[in-house]
Amino acid sequence: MSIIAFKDTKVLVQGITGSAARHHTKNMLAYGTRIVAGVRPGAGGQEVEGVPVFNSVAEACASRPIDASILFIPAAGVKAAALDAMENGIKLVVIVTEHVPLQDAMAIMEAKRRLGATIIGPNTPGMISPPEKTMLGFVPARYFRPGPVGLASRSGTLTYEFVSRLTAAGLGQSTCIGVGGDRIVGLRFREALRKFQDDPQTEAVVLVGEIGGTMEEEAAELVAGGAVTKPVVTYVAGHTAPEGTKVGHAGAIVSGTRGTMKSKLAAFERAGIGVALEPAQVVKLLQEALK
Amino acid sequence: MSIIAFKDTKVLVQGITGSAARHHTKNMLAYGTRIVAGVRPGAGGQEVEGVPVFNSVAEACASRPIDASILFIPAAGVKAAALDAMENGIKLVVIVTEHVPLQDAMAIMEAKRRLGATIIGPNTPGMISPPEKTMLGFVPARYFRPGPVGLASRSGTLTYEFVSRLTAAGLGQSTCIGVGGDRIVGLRFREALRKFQDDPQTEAVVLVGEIGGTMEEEAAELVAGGAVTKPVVTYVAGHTAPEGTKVGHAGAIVSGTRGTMKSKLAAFERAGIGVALEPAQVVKLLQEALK
Amino acid sequence: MRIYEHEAKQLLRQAGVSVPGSELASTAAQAQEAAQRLGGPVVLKPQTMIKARGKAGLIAFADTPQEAGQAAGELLGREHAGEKIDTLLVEAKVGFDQELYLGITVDYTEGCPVFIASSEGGVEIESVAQEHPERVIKRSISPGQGLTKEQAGEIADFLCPPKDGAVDRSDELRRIIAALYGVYTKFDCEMLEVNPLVLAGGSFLALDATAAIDEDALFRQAEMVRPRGQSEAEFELEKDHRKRGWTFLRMEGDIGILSSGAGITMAILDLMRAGGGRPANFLDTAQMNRQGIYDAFHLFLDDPAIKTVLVNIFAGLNRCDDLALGIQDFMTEYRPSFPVVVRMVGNREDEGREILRQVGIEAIAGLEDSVTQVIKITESLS
Amino acid sequence: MRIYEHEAKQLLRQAGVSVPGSELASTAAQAQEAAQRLGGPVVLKPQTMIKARGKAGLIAFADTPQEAGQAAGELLGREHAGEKIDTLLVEAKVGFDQELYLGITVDYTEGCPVFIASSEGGVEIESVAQEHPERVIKRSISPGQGLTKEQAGEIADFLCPPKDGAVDRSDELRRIIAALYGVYTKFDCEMLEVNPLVLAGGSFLALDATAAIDEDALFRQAEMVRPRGQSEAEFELEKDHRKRGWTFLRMEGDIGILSSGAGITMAILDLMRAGGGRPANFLDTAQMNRQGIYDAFHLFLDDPAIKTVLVNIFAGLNRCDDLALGIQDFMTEYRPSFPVVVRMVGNREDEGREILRQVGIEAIAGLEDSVTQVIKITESLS
Repeated sequence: MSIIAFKDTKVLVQGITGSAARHHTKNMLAYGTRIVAGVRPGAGGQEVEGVPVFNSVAEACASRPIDASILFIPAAGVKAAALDAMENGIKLVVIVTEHVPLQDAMAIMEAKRRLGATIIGPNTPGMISPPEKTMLGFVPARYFRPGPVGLASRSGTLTYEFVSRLTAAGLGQSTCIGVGGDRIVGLRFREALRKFQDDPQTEAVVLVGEIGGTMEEEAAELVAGGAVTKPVVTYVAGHTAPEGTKVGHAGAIVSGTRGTMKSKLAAFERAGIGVALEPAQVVKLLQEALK
Repeated sequence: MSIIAFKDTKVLVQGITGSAARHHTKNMLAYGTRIVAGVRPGAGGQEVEGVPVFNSVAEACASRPIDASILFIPAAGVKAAALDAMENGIKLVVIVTEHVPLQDAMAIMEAKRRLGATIIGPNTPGMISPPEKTMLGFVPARYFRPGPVGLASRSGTLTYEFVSRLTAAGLGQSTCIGVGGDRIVGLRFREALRKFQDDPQTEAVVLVGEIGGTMEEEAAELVAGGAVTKPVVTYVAGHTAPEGTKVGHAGAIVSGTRGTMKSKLAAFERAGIGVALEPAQVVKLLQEALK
Repeated sequence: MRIYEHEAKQLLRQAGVSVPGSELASTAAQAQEAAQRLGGPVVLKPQTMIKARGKAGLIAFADTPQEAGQAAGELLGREHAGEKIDTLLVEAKVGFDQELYLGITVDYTEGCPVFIASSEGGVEIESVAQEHPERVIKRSISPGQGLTKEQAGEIADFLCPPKDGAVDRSDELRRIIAALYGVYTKFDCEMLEVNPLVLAGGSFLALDATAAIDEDALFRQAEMVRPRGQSEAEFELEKDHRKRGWTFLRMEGDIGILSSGAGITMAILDLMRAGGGRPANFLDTAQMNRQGIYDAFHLFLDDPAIKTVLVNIFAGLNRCDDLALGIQDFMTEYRPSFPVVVRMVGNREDEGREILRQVGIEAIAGLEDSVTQVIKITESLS
Repeated sequence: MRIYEHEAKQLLRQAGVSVPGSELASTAAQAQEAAQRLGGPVVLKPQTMIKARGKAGLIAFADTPQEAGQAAGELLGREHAGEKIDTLLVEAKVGFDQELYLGITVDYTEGCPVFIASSEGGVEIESVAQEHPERVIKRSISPGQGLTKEQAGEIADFLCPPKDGAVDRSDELRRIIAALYGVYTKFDCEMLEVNPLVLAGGSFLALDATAAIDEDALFRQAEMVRPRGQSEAEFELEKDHRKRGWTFLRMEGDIGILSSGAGITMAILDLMRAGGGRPANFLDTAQMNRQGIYDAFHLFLDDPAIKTVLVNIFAGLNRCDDLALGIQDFMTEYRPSFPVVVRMVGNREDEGREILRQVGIEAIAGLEDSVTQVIKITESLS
């Protein structure tokens, strides 16, 4: 099994008529994702890659069951689109868009809590569940294989780098999630960890972190508290970055006491989590953990 | 009679549900304007001051005959709204909005030429035809009376100032038009003059100009060419403004040889047009002309 | 995008939070004049993104205008941490009894705003939070609901606990707390901090303020960005005017003009120049009302060159009595040293005249008459 | 809103119109270094809104870097017409055979753009139009249709009439004319002027450029406005990068890094530092393609501290052969002095390797290997 998205997850594409949306809709369909509808105000009645287009989320939801939505919407419109999806009962929303305003992100997160939805992103390449042949996003699917490793990553490019190494080493994946590069994201490492813990197929988890933010510390605290018993391997990019410089994603400002590499490594150590200092060690640590 | 808008001109209000639009719709109806429909996407089926609201200009036009439209639309949406009106066959469009981008204004003017429409504005309080009890805009109607004077003005506030003086002196108006304070406007002095020349009720014309631009010069050339035989009286605000300073409406940048006060006054002189140097002279010059 | 102290303070002032009187200066002479106008001792603060200006020795105090000029000369042009100091905020020095901290930031984990307040102001909040956590209060805010009245009340009571015999300042604090949150959301702030908020002469003043605007939201905060070729001081003024819908141009003369509409204002300038008067400005305001006319009067308040002010009201769509009340508000509050001549006609003219009489102004009906009158008075003052 | 010469030139350059090599400088030392890098005589031009800088004596020429530093020292800090000179454009001095004028403005009467061109460049177009109207061509443009091919052709032929025996430059001129109109519409210009466009060494260069952006359109031209607290030079750089979707941060080291994605780039920095190398930059680009990788290489071209460049390509969604062509384009055109190490895996890897071999690069498959390799080469160069 996988987490979050499955073989029978019925997916809506918001903003489906844009050129990137069309392209990725085609790729997702080819991978096996069950895209059942698209939305674009004014384009109701059209088809994109054989998927029927509706004028509104409400219309699409009235016509057929929908479990998840992926947004291909410019930053200024993301808040309205995400709220629209959640208020129409959609419980999983993937937001790939970058540069969503902070206050819009906060409004989305409040709606998520209120309506019990899961948000992936903003600013993510999305997620993929290889055993379920389901992808919501645009990761290079050819590198992914079904298997026992769950992965959550703050970086898209590092995900591909690691997954290609895992696959080459014979370690397939249960689900891989880009949690998003923004300062405020929906699904965080701690939620991903809880879900991987509950998923029978996942035998070990890889977390790919970055300097800045506190997602790594929160994950470590969860493991230290005993809520996660499966082996966890981490890699954190930016461990040689000079303090006080702003590198990487928007939020990666190294300052204060939490969010620094020191704080993250200390938290992992307290939780007994294996830390790969170089990419190559991730595979080794996993192989040991899965022995 | 009047020019441009008449007793039976059927008027559409675009953006009718905004608070300013509601207020002015009420005033226009009270004055006698035949407002037959309003447009606001998503508000179709509602009513504003008893006027039915439609989702689109096309819907409104399909339901009843419409001759003119007045836009209460924010600057960023003016181009689309004006084009929408003209492409649905509406031949008179009043644009009150300020700060319409230049390239949008140019696109509107091209459409106007292509579709044979008349545009009043942008950045105008609109127009009023007292003999026809029709107002498209928001001039203070209580100062206007039916009569023989046609007036076209680049300034709203000066229009009120002059009209109150005309009315006090027993000189009513056939039609008064705010041509708009922007650098690019639709109906210019020369077109207004041609229409006043053809209107049997209009016996004399007042043009209220400003430094900058070349509208005054164009009008003078039309008169000098013999196309206008009715008496024309002008007032031009800003005749003591220092050269090179930017005052007044956006376009009033005094530079070069045309557009200066000198150029305007010389053009009026060549055309034999009476120029009031002080507001009080306008009434006197008119009274003489109408003797 | 961090904004400058003076910008942050302007946002606060517009939201009804008091700040000390101040002016921007980019030369020593301007600083000296500003100090002169402000009267009394001043503080000179570089408007830069440099943090902890005080520690870096970049804040100067001056007791006299001469000292202010001198101190400004020493600060201007200095470079610090890669930034050149080219603009100073010259601000009235304020003595105070108490310093508080108020700030709003983001809880990135939960994805919601957090209000942080402390009875210890004027120092770094992080160190207070570590050493004396009991002196800090934090409240998470629901973006949908906004800061609730209860939360504002809790924070206010924490900062100034109701005491027997002491003045209850809780209402004013609640208002300030709510105003801060209003600014935070309206301007897409990532962070907004007043440190310190001081109690001075019985009421609260924001002595320093910092704000950062979310760069991803700049597309809807266009007024926060400065056109090229404009100094910070010019930008600042223009931004304020633009927000109010004003076009204001200061000229050489001594007669201030307060009128609505570009055309009529130009006509007034023409009449005035023709009559030998020297107009001090061009002003084109949008539609006027009581608050607008009251606000516009402030353009002349700090301008020593203004000898008289001419107000022109043609109430076609608005009402004379409403505008007269705005004039009354201003005259009563400020008792300006310049005589004010008012031309007023239009809706509810008689009621307006009656209101103006209460502040000793007899309105004139004729435009030309009013111009003649203001020129005469101005000449008599020379 | 007028923009600076260097900004106008940047818009032109991005649209494919050549401009002389140049750098911004805000200190004499920077100007000297810039002149050093540019090589040969330079022109120093204040980036201000001052018109007719030449007549005002505000443009300086320098034959050597030392002279450039000295001239910059004299210009910087000067005040003229109320503006302080704080930034100079240091530009390679260009000898030329012919000066043309190209401009687009608005016909306010008709409400349409007008293209104006003249065979007399380098002087005021108004005086040419008055004194020699036969040397000026004007074409009204339909906003809907845009500048037509026929119009561009007419203008080009007017400027450089086809002559027997002479080189036909008409195609290049047409392209430039069309590019100008593209910039004019894309950036909501009120006015765009290249005066002069010169013929130098057989091709056309924009020697000076002026543009004004419609302030009413700034809501959709957000990238034209500069955040507070940023110098013009920083803004300029960041704007370019933001437009391309790049986050670029120059650091102290000597190994340039060209990679896509923040996470993998940080990982490369980590690996490099751990191995004793000194990364010169952080770069996060959006999705890469042939043009993008070619453009990104320019980041290292004028940087004397760069000893080597490491390229990392993981072609998951894109293709190795496409990216390899971009590298080939760059290597062939510029023959850079720095060795380039390429790590490349992914789609069409073999085809990509073959292309790189043609420019003498043997791609490496392992990320760690590539980092080790580039460090070794860098050390061997010290």
